[in-house]
Amino acid sequence: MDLTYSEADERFRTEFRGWLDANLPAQWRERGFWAKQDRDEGFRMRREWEAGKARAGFAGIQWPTEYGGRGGTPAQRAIYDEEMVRYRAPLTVNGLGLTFLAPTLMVIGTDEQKREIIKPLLHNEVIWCQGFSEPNAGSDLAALQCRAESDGDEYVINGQKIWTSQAMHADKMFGLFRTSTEDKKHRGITMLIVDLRSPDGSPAPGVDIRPLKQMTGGLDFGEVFFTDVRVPKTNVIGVEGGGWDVAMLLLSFERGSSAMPQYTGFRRELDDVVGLARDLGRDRNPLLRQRIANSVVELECLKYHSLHILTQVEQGKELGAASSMTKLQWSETHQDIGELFADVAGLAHQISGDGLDDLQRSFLWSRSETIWGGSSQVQRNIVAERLLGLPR
Amino acid sequence: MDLTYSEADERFRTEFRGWLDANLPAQWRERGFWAKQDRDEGFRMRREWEAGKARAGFAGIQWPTEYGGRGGTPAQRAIYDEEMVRYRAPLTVNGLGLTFLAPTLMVIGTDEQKREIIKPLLHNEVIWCQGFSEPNAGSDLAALQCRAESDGDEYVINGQKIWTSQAMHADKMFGLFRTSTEDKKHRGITMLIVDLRSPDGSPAPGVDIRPLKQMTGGLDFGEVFFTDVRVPKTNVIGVEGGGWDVAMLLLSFERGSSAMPQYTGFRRELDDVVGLARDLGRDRNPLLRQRIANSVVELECLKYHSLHILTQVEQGKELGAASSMTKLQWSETHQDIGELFADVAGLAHQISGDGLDDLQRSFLWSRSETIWGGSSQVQRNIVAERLLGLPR
Amino acid sequence: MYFDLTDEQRALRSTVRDFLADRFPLSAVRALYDDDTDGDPAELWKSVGEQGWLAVLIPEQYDGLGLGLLDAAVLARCWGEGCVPGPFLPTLVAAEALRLGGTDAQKSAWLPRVAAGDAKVTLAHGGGVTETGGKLSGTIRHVEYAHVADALVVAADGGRLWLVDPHGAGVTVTVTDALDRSTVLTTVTLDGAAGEELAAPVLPEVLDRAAVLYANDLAGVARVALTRTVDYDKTREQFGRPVGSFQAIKHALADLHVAVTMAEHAGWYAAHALDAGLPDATLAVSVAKSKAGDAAREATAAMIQYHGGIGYTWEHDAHLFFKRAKRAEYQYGDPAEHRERIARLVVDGA
Amino acid sequence: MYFDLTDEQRALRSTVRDFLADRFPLSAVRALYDDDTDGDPAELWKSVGEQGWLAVLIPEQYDGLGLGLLDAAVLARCWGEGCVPGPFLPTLVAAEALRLGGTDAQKSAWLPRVAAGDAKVTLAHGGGVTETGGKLSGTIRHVEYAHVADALVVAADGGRLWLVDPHGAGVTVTVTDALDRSTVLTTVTLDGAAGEELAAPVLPEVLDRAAVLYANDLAGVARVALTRTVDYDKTREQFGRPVGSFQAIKHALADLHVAVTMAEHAGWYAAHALDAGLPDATLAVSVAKSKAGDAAREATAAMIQYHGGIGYTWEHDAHLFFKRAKRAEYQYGDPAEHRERIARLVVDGA
Repeated sequence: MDLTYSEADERFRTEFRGWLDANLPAQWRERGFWAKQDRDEGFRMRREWEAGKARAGFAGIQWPTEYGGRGGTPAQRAIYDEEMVRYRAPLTVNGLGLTFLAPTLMVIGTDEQKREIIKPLLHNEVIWCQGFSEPNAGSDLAALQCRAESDGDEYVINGQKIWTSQAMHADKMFGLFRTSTEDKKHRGITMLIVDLRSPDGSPAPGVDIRPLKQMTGGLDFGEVFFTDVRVPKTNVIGVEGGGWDVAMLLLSFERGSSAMPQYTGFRRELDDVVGLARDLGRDRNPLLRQRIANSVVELECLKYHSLHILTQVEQGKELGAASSMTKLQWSETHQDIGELFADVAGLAHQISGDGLDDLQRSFLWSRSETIWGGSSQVQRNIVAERLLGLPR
Repeated sequence: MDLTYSEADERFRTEFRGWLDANLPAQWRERGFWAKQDRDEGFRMRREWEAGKARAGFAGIQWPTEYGGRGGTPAQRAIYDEEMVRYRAPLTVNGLGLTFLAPTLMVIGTDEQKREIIKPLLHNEVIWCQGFSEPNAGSDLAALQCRAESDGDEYVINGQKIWTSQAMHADKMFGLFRTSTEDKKHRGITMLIVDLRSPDGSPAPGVDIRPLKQMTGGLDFGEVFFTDVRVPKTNVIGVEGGGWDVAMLLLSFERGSSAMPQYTGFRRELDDVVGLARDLGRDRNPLLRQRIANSVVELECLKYHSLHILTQVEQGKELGAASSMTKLQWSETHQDIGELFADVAGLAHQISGDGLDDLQRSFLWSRSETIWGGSSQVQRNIVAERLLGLPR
Repeated sequence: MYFDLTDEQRALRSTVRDFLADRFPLSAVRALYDDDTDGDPAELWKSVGEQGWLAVLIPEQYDGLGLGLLDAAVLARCWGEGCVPGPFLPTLVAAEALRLGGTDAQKSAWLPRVAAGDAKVTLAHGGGVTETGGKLSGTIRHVEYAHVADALVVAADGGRLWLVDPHGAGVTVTVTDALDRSTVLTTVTLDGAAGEELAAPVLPEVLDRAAVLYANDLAGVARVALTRTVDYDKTREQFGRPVGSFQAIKHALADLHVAVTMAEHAGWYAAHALDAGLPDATLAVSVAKSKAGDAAREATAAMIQYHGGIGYTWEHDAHLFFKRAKRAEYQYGDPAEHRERIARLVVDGA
Repeated sequence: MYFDLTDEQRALRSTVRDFLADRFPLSAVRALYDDDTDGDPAELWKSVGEQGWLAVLIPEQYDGLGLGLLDAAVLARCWGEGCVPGPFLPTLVAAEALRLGGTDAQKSAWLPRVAAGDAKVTLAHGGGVTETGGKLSGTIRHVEYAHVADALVVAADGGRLWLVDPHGAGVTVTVTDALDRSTVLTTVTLDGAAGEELAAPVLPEVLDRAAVLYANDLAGVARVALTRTVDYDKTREQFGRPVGSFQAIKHALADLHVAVTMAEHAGWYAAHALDAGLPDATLAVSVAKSKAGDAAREATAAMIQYHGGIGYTWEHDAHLFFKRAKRAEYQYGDPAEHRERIARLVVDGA
């Protein structure tokens, strides 16, 4: 065991903190700041700030320098994640591109795709969304139906995608489309790049993007409808009919990521709940104390687990399906913290505009976290079958 | 709503109490009395006492008088159950016969079977055990393998039964045996009566009965091995190959029984846990108070549920699979009370001979209650499929 | 021995269910979420008054039906089943305070009007309200529908109850923005407001009766949340099979069915226990409220989870149930508070 | 950054596992349940001494190995995995009291003997022991293996520690009958027994280190209970399918795998945190003990449930794991006590 970072890694931390101190506006760090911004304007501010961070060399921490990355270590990536949360720096606006698309292209993209996509993505010149889920294909991707029919050098896309994060702000989509209905279900799928916008920023012809309001009242997801949208065949990622394998490769990049950002964020959220309990004079309540402590236990375990995962990554070990454990641990724990907040606040948890809005939104939002990105039920299947070897 | 009993029912209660006051030895009602008795001697005492009770007319409360029963109402049966527990009267030694065999014979038994079996059973002249489970057929009765091969007027039985309650004291068994390996799994099964004892009380030829020690250290179950045991064909209950249907009929008699005895018994057990908390000065502990209260909630709900079931029975309504709910409610609640006892006692819950032995035994025993009689998993399947109509 | 609704109660339930489904279906509730009205659908209130359901607990001498709490519980459960908005339960509760504790004059003035649907009343309790010479001061939060009420019944320190005119001097009512928009929660601020005292300090009895009504509301919420989820999962397919055929989901729904059934039994029992004055009535109230709160919270959370992504959208009904369950869980004692009261009864013998 | 066992620690673990499986398999543990011996298998103790494992935490100057708590935790976990009996952990714990708080003379007298496997020591704490002029009186319950100990370390009121000769005047040791027979719990009664005081009141440090060792024992119990259940359910068939293919059971086992994995991480982290003097060491101790207690209780209960009837028999191993888990859950702080300590750290900032 050695939980210290190397000198080089700690130097990186110092350097990054220096940049954040100089470049992160103080009011951005205040609780509730982003909730008060206009949605589009907030997006623009974050997009620009993040591009500046990339220009300063604090993006793509682990990516090779040839792609505009920093060429850093897994530990530096973890430090970066930690500091971003610690500083309450804004979340990335291009997460799906950063986490999934770029690493996938580094492995199987054409030279042209690598050149034209990765760096502009890192600098937020192009915002990406992911088009996987459909109304009748949530956890079951093999069931997807949105068609891309071959027509000469192009595909013609018709159908619908749903639960598309950032749909309202994305310029392009990478998504799975059915290019054959004759092959076995998961063989007739192709990963394609689709332009969602005309040069003036309005939706491209045949593309209809609608926000999907959540129970929080927020609009973090959208639906995207395609009517005869034409896409050149050079937009295939991998090969036609190989979309399932590309998707598996793509999703595998989630595995290496530790849950340190979730740990740091949720611990801070828990601190806010503790503060609320103190404000309400309920911090001596033995039942609430047990519940608070239990959330601490689960979060600290998440931290230890993340350090272990980070070690595995640094040692170059195959993580297998461990990310399903990570997801279960953070999403279920976060949901418990939401319930704890409600129990601490009592009926006041219902009231907006009372300074509880961040915790209230988190409480509601945490209900979605056990559904998207592989529901808890799907994660448990994976843990049972792939980690424990139980029969299907 | 009317939760009062009729005058006739209340008269019955008075009468029964009078009999118990006069006939139940005071020391039998003391905590731990039965644990101190020699197992066989204790069985003999209970057997005789129960026979006396039957002779006095306090047995087969709801059975028609032609079978030696009292011809009473469902409410009187509930009152009987309640008073038995309230008086800490000893449990019946012939429960499987009383609950399952006799009601089944009343419906489908031959005249001879009705005459020769029911009344002697009620008077404990013959003690019955049930031979259903086998090592590879616990929840899955259709998989049973213990064979009964036809040979003229007889069957020849070979094989094994397990988890046989009262195996060490039973005179006869009613059980399921495979009379055909050619039919569909659950079609080749026949319900048979098997003599387990020779006239001198030793096991009948070819019958080997072994106790099965449980994690409590007790011997409530046994294994029964058959080697070429011959049984006349008149011992068939129902028809050859009809065992599955007979078993379903037989098990249906559990449905009508309310869980008032469990309610009364577990509430008293919970009172003992509360007393223990008081003795240990832990009754002000807010966490334990919540847990105690939660067990009260679940038990009171069990009471209300039992009153509802009783009403349904009195109205002659079909209960369907409601008994699965009842079983889940009482067995899971009892297990919680066991864990609560351990948390109240702390490390002392481990120590026998400290006056905790009854609670300790209950704590361990409750672990088996979610397995036998249809495991909680099987009960949930039944609730989901038969009560909620979810697809298989 | 008869533990069930009577034929009359069952018929009432059918009538109410049909009426509400017709007059105020969930689409109307959802519309309230997008509205900027006062959150009190006036037509619904009028029709409910016409049906005579506000009269359920009012004695016949005050033009009421003089029925029992169990009958009111039947109504409350229908309200929960439909996530029905409006000051119906609040008015029943506050009118109970008047019925049990009011002076003859107060009863004569208010109960016939409540019975006819002509007056809305609501209970303001749980704040630190002090009284000096008949003038009340203090702030009470989370008071339902005070902004449309014709009278407030205010609980002051010491347990005394006061009738207060919400439009009178020294009374300010502020509407707050609650997650659950099938109610309106307000803050009532009293600054030397005139109060007319009730004849008896009946707050504990009123709170018990309120707890039973809200427990039944919650049992209704829980049951419909579960039924809707079961129905959806019977047909929705994933991996080529109905979602409801997956055993993990079946077992979760089975456990919920047991819990919700127990909450339903407990809701009826508690109402009857108060009606019949059974010795375990107080215990039964706390059993019912804690069990219903737990069951509704779990059933509505499961409604979201087992609908998958759609269950999390604004357009789907799931959040209406979830938010109402979460709100009513804390009204008139949350599960932990009621369990502590059970402990006082069972452990302390208090 | 390296969060894992070192190669040496992994090699140690393999050696210990192989050794224990060979010398004291579960069949030997089960035999103890049917025995009337003193519950302390002498040959096992001798071999463990010969292996040098009792020397793990003893400084080199006292003929020990001078290794860290993490190394001892590796051993403790192997003990738990095999439900291994004997005063191994108790001796490690009491020797820590001597190492941390003993006088030079006490250390010289006892630590080399412990390291060599020549002395058994045990900690008696949690009773109401008073001291007058070096004489101790009081009763301490649930002391492990005092009946075979060569020395007792007794915690008296006020947190002072005393070395007591269990065979001396005024000392009575009574063996009690515990459900878990992979330990022996005794009652120690002191009636003016002579005590030799340690140099420093190190009880809090000793209790923390004990909590970490028992947390790792529990993590071992939990892991093997789970693995055995998974393996059994892979092959045992019901309704024509392996039991482990039923989704409800799969999901329950998956949740347990997450919980047990977290308990394992927490067990290592806490040991390392004490070794390295990390600022969150105290928090980590309580995280580890509460998480391991919960995980072991749940995993061993699941071991019974998901073995079906056989898991409930005396002949099956499940009850060995269940009873050990339940015993160690309450030693050195139960989960609720550790959670309250976490609350003191996190909520009160104490």
